[in-house]
Amino acid sequence: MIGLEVVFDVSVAVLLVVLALESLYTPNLFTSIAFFIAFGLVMALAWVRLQAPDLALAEAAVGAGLTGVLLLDAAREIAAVRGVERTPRSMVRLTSLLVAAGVGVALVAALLEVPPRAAGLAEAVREALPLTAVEHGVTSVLLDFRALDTFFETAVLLLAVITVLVLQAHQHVRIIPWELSASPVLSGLVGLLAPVVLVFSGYLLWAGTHAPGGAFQAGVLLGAGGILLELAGVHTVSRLPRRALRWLLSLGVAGFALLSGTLLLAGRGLLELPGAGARTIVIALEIAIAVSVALTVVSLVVGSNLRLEPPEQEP
Amino acid sequence: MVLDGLSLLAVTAGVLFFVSGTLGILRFPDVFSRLHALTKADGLGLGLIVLGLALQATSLAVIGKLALVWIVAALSGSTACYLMAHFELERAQEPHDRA
Amino acid sequence: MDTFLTFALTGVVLFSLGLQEVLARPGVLRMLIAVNVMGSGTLLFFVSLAHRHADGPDPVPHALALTGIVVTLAATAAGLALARGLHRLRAEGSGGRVEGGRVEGGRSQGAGYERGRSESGRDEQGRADR
Amino acid sequence: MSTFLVVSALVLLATIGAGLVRVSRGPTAADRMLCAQLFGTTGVAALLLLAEAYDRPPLRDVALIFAILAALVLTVFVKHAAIHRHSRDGA
Repeated sequence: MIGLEVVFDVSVAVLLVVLALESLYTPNLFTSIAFFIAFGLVMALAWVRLQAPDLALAEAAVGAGLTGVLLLDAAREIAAVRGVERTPRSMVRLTSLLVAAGVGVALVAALLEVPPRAAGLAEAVREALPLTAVEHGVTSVLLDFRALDTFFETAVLLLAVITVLVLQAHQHVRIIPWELSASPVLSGLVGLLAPVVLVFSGYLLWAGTHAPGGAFQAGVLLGAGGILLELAGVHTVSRLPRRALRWLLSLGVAGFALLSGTLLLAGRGLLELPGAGARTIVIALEIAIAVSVALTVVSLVVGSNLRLEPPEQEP
Repeated sequence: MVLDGLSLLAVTAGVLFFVSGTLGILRFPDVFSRLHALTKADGLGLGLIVLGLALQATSLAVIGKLALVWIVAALSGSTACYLMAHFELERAQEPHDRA
Repeated sequence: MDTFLTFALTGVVLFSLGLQEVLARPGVLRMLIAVNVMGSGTLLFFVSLAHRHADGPDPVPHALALTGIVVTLAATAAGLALARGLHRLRAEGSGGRVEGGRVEGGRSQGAGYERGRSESGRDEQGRADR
Repeated sequence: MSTFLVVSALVLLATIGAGLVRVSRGPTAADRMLCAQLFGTTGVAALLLLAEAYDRPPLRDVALIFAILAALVLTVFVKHAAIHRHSRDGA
């Protein structure tokens, strides 16, 4: 009798592979994006099976939502949507198949070498958890043990959003109005959803101190809410003064930089949090990260479509 | 015990509605009827599953969150259905010269 | 087959599939989708390694994978913005038509999209429905 | 009880698999996108079932995010289609 768990795992795995195949090899790019969105949803289920609820939260918002939104938006503009896309030459295809198959075989060989049971760092984290400012393992890794990684992650996000905004600033083409032409039903939905999103992302931020959740999940969700508002024509982020937007986008990096500078001046190690007040510091950092992640997400999606001039009327 | 039975019944019914919704999108002939099958059946299915789970819930907070999930899903589902149907209807009324 | 092995193998398969597509495909959007699939495969492999304990998973790979998801989003957005910028530049520079048939249509962005569509007789947006 | 809930979630997973046929067959763009939306609702239900079966409350949060993001994706899709039509009509 095969266990129920195994059936579940294998179903999720098979669905993932099928969805990946479909989204990679469907000739029609639009269908491919639809499959990719479904792929993100099933990825979230895979994270659930791997007991990684933090990742499931992030994937539900990013993989299944925001990446799909970005792709749909770009596909609208770029002409290579179908037909015009060239199929690869058979030589290229053969080589790529061989390379990919070789890498795959090597990885499987490596996988077979991996011991099926390993201690990892779970024990170490659990032991050190009382020493940190928070009670949730993933959050303590992100903002305490490995805060340096998170520092640089916020810097990467800032870099990406700078890329998008700079590119947008140098476009002289007509920018298509981004919001949906006024639909009362949509505005109604946004009106109802926006407060839910706001409260819920606050809840996720708070939950991060002791349960799955945290700055990134909260920020991404808040960003999704901001995008919904922009779509309904309620301009929040795109109406922000440029200077304020810049500051808010760099709030996460600035927070980390300020903290590490202060700590270094105080004679402590880089990002070595003081025992007293560590919790306050971590929560303040989380809020800063969540705000800049949210604005980054909105800018990444809407930024490529921002209007340079005051809104022009739809034809 | 009675509660367990009711909850079992509601969840089963909900799953059946999901199955029938999927049958609908696979078998129905045009996009409007598929839209109808999908959003109505799934909306009801989710409602029944939420009801079944709420009967099992141990705290009010869990019931509240289940209700919130259901409300949000119902709102976005019906809006999605409306927007899609509107979109398809407008498209169907366009001149067909380019098709 | 436990959960670890199932998802680690899935991760390997996803990575290889994505890699093949990245190497073979000329289209930018396809390539970004493929890179995303590769990334998902990598994270799946990595996080399944964290699932090898009897008593609860290892939070360190979870934290790193969380970083990975958010950074992938940012990288995808930057890549798409670059692709769109390139597309606009080409459309402007050529006044409409670019060799290779990749970019068509002039300054009006809707045009290229539209023309691409009517040239391929595929069923995008449901032409076949009528 | 929890076995029953997991089996129910598995059935929902199977309906997602079956729905894939409609995504790939289309024929209209609405069909494809709507299936992505359908996976959202079905995923929400499956997550709620799993949250109860394995006693993992955070999965309810994941379900809520699914529901919210499904609305966003669909809205962007409709916008994309509407603008596309505007640019065609306007040209």
